[in-house]
Amino acid sequence: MTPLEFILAGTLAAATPLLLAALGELVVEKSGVLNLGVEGMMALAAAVSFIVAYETGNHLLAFLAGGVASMAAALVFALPVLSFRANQVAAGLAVGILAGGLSALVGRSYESLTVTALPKFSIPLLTELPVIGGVFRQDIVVWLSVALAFAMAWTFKRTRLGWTIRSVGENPNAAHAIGTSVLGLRLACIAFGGLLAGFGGAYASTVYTPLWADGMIAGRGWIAVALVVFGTWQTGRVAAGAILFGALSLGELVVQATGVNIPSQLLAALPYLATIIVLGLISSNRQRLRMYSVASLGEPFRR
Amino acid sequence: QEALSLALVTPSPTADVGWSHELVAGSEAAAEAVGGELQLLENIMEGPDADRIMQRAVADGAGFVILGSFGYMNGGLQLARRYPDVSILHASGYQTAENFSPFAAKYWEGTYLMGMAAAAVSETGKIGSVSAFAIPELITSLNAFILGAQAINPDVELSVIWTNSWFDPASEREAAQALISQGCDVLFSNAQDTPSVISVAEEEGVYAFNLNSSMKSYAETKYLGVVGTDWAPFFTAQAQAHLDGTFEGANYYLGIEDDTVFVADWSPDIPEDVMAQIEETLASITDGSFSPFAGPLTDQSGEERVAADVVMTDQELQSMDWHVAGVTTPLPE
Amino acid sequence: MQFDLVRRERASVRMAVLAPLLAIVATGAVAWLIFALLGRDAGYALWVLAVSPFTSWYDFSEVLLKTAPLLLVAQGLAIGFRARVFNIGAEGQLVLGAIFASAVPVYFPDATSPLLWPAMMLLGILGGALWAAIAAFWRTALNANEILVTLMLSLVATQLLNWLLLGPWKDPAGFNFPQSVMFQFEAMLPTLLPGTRVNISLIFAVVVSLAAFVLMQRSLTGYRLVVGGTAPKAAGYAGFSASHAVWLSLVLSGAAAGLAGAAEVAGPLGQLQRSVSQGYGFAAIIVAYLGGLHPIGIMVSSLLMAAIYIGGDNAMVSAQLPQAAVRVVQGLLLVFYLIAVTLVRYRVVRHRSVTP
Amino acid sequence: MAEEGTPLLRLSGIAKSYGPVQANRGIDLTVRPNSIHAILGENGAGKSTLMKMIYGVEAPDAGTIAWRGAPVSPASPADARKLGIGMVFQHFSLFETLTVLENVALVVPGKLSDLASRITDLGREYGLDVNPNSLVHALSVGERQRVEILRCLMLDPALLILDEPTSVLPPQMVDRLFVTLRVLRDRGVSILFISHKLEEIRALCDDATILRDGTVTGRVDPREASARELATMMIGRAMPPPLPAEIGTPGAAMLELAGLDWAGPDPFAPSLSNLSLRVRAGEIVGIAGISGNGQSELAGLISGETALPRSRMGEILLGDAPVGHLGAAERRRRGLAFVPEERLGHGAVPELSLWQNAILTAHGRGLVRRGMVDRRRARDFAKECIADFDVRTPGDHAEAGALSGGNLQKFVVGREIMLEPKVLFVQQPTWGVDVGAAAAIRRRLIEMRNAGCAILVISEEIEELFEVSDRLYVLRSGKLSPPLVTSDTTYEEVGEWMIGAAEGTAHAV
Ligand SMILES: Nc1ncnc2c1ncn2[C@@H]1O[C@H](COP(=O)(O)OP(=O)(O)OP(=O)(O)O)[C@@H](O)[C@H]1O
Ligand SMILES: Nc1ncnc2c1ncn2[C@@H]1O[C@H](COP(=O)(O)OP(=O)(O)OP(=O)(O)O)[C@@H](O)[C@H]1O
Ligand SMILES: [Mg+2]
Ligand SMILES: [Mg+2]
Repeated sequence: MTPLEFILAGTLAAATPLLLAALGELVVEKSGVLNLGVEGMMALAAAVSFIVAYETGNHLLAFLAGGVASMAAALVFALPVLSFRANQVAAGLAVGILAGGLSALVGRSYESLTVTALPKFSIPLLTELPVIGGVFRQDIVVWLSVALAFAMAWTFKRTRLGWTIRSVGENPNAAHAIGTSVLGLRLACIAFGGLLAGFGGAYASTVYTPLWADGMIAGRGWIAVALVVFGTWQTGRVAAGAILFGALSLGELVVQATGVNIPSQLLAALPYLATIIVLGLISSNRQRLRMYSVASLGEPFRR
Repeated sequence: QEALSLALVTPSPTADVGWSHELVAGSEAAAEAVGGELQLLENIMEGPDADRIMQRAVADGAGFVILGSFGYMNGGLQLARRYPDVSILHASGYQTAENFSPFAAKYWEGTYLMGMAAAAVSETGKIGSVSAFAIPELITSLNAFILGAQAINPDVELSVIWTNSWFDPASEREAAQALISQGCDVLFSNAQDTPSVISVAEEEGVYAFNLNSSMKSYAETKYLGVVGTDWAPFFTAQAQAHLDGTFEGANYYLGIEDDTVFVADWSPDIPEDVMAQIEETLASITDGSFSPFAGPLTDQSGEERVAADVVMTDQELQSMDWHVAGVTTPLPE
Repeated sequence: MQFDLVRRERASVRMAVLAPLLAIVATGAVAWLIFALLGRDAGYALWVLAVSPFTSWYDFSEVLLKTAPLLLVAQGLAIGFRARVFNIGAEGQLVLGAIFASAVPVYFPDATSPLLWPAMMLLGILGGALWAAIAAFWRTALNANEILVTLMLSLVATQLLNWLLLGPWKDPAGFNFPQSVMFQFEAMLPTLLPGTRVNISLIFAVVVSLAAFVLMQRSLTGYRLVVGGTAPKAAGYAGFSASHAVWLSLVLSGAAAGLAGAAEVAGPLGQLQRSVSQGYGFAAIIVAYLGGLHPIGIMVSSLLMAAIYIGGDNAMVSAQLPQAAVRVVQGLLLVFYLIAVTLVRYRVVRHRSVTP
Repeated sequence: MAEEGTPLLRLSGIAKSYGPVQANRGIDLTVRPNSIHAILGENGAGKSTLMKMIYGVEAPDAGTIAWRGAPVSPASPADARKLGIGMVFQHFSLFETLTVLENVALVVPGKLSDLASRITDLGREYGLDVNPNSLVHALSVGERQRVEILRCLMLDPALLILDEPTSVLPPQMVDRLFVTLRVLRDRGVSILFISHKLEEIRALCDDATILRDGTVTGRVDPREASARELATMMIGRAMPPPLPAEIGTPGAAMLELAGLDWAGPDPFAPSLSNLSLRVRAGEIVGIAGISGNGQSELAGLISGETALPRSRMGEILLGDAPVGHLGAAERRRRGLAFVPEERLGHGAVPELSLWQNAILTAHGRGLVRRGMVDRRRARDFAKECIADFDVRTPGDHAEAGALSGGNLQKFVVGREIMLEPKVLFVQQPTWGVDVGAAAAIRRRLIEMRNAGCAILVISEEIEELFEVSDRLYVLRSGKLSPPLVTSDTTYEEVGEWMIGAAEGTAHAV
């Protein structure tokens, strides 16, 4: 395996926690809500799903448990935000801190234990391809996540459900007037976003590493939030961004190992610097931003 | 006399394996040996809060305190000054006071032996290490590792990836895979408290070893061995000294000869002749007749740092900040 | 749960005072439950957490020590939050303040001038302000969301700190450990309360609070910020520049956080090290909201939050409560407060059923 | 179809309050099959609230709704639609980033390909043609209204509610809409038609129910009642006579647009091209046109909330000085005052008290000293404004958001007049304000003009512009018509400029 093959083969898996959480946040933001609690929600899910995987050995159960735990945290976010019109930034941070703290509490006696990861599936023929063959040897969750990205892109473009979510994000008052339950839909989106963030956390702790350690999400939740803006609220771009970040985090290590004399801290800071720069580039094109951004993002809805 | 109350402060959560785990095991053994009680304060971030927590523990009655991280040094020294009756052991530090003793393990004695084994089982001649922070303790263990490997195969090369974190399993895992992708077929998990590197090695079919606790259960077939630590004898002796009133501040640099460092769980794949050589070297390290850090030693740039017939002192080792030749990755500046 | 929120004619002062109290009571109840589930003596744990910090002079002095950075950072953040500029990267600005301040003793370890610590404080302010100014520039010139930029800059700041500590700034006599030299006496803040660790950064914090009060409650500048935050279009109509508000609130909050960072290294730390911030950047967000984004309220809430930290540490030692419990309590407190504070402007009425 | 005699819809005793505001109380209403029924009332009378309850958007506090004789309580618009009720809101509920087809599909079930062809067919049938694949943000207001109506018709409603449909249309398009509505009625659809324009109702409707202050004040056949009678029921007294127009001699040009061009960053907003106009001291100039044709962009540019690049500062002049590059504060310092369209959130901060809102634009008039707010002076200023302009409020401590629309409008207008501007620029001076207050505000404007102030008014209400202004321009698709002298022009001529007919490009509004 060459370093290039390594990056190609590893990128999708490295991107999967980011991709899942970012897709979840995308749905939430498309409905007009900004949830900054993703980091904590992922951590909580990582801990809970790890415990379930460790105790039962059942990955499906683990993912469900992680998803539900994170969804529960998302609902704690939804209460002040939807019912009490609270500031979404503050509520998201609060729930993030709360869920992060809970993850450390519940995961305390499972520190650094491991579970077996999911098996990888090879796509016959494609896996045999030179250089890029490794891309086609992934576990089921990776494939499902990629499929989910396509499904979501399709949903937003082609289905009534997608249009409804977009309409609520663009103009909740009008959506209310034509009979969409704005709060109900936002609640569903927040819950779904929580579920996906939870799957992302579960993937990190039960498949990718696969072990639980306090703080193991290590900023990936924040990257997921940034990715949504990075991708200007378009599913394809968000997914591409997640994959780019996956590649970047692996590339950093490869560069280090080849002995190039760049401070490793600079390499470690690279994804963040890249985000800052790309955010600037994207946002300065206001026309484009207006076309795809969510007009009511962050505004409480009062019916 | 009242039972001794011991307190252990650790920087990370106590896991099943790893640095904190061994400190806990050692402290528990010491507490039991002297009939005392152990209070465990885990996952304490270094800084002013740690200072207050130790203070609180002492105020609550702890008489013997073990500080499990370098970063507790300044707070620990102040504590020692304020409470002269309390005895304090401090991991990895360099400051000493009457009732304050730094201690550290000579991991390098063991990693040298592992290097020999690694060179013997490596087919590519490339070995790799995922390392936490570029501090002397880890630099010496890396240097000894490559020196040991060169003793078997002079052409061996060592690549290092620094994660700059004691704890980021995902990065550790990715780093291990990155090293494997570059052809490394033996991995050294240098001071990770998690078994991520070891697990990757097993999955990918390369050899691996680590420090502190045995992680053989994570790599049944590809485990090269462990450079373990056993703090029980040292802690017990010091706790007893405290009870006897003979505790004295000193710098303890403990190795195989002190029963603190040990090597175990050798892989059966190591060729017999090399294994014999390893045993021999182990014996000469234990009796002090051999040191890996005996000159001549050149650094990465080829400059001679230690002349022939000169042996680096403990103090030099405890502040070593350069890589010997054979390490391909530059040391972070 | 069917209810309607009906806007009050005016904000209720009574509820504004009551809301934090309600939040505290609710947090206490849920925390009690969680501690009990963890198998701890929940009542005792709660007592240690909430009351013990006020039961001894030593504990209380530690509360005051912790109050200073929280208060400094929170006052700065609250200014921005009222102008709806969400700086959530105070953590990074604090680190930069610490780095800038540390440059003095790192490069002049033997200097003995009495101007040493004042110079460090000024540099700290500069460092924090500069780091925040990057986000201000990104927002005003490139329209980039300051929430994400400040946050990403925080993560970058951590790496910058790591690099300095492992590289150029590490203590030459420090055995390659990631920390700077210990600062000389003149580089340390004078102690405020003899026999404790409380230093004059508490005075900085109080002075900054008073300044924030005058700025936000009395001056035209503060008025502009508030208008910009509550009704951005009205601010544009009045001719209050939005980018001016962004610059001002980010630079002020960055400066305050930078000062806090400088005071940490020149105070309880005595050197630059990796743990220079203990999560003050995030905790201060909670402090700012709990204080109702009002300078006086923040003085109270920072004391409360500091007490929770001290109480949490005590509870870990005395009641075997894991440290993560503090984060849980902080999160709960803010969630409940955000719910309770709605009642300041709204009344809850039962949903009226439709007569058939 | 309901049997003859059973009303299609009957409301009895409907009441609805929003906190202290009783929007509807004890309202009875009967809609016959095959009829166009007018709901007539001043702004704030409770018309929209009542319609929202029929359509299930709001729930009544008391009262019953009977549909074809059976009691119903629609809990959501979906329920109402199932019954056969459709509604077009005063503020459209269309989504700009979606296509016409997608907007329709949000409400109408069925396969998309079928929907597309039905949109085209129905459009042709009722004269409501629109391309189903256009993005809504590219449509004109008239086209959007067609989409709204089509969307309702596709559900085969028995009752169609139209909330002030004509307020967004120029006179010619109103006629076209009426043709469509009559066709609909003849095919069996009843229509609830909301308006406060008397003539329209007399021309179109079969029945009329008049609301005032949340209660029914009359039920008449509008074809038989006189406009005077209707007005009396609607506002509780006869219509006040229009002010006598006295023509003065205007002075020097105070505000001038010289070939102003503008394309903003918002791709959904119209751009302005080559606007030129001049307002002289002692005259009122009006800008007519349907909103959405560049009014808000123009208002931003004139007030200084949007500034031009320095290189083009000469496109806007205050007196002789180019000011295009200056911000709102600097222009105000040079004698410009501005009353925006939206009072809450734009002209005033809802969460702040009236005295604090006085500071918003009057801070330069001694309310602030050495950077600190002088509370006493600010309160004195606010009190004077409240007294002078008859603002009905508990006092200067009341929050702006707690004032009624008309009273807040009086406060905002008063505050700007108290700045003693050389140029006063007012957008929608009497929007949502009751007749008495509206007359008072118009009288103030004329007084200001007579005192030598240059006044520019943007309004959607042609009647208002004819009443106050000396000269008129019409803004359409970001372009200005030539100036029309009010006394020499007619509603029809202005209407033609509004739809572009006067330029020979008759289509597209
Ligand atoms: N959501 C709401 N909350 C509080 N008050 C409201 C709400 N909606 C309407 N009102 C108030 O109820 C009253 C009736 O409003 P409504 O919109 O029904 O009037 P309208 O007759 O449609 O007026 P217009 O001609 O301006 O459209 C007004 O005083 C209005 O301010
Ligand atoms: N959208 C709204 N939300 C909350 N309260 C509202 C809303 N609209 C109006 N109100 C309240 O309703 C009351 C009456 O407002 P409205 O503008 O309808 O008055 P009005 O009867 O039309 O008076 P005026 O003749 O002065 O316009 C005010 O107290 C206002 O606070
Ligand atoms: Mg009104
Ligand atoms: Mg209405």
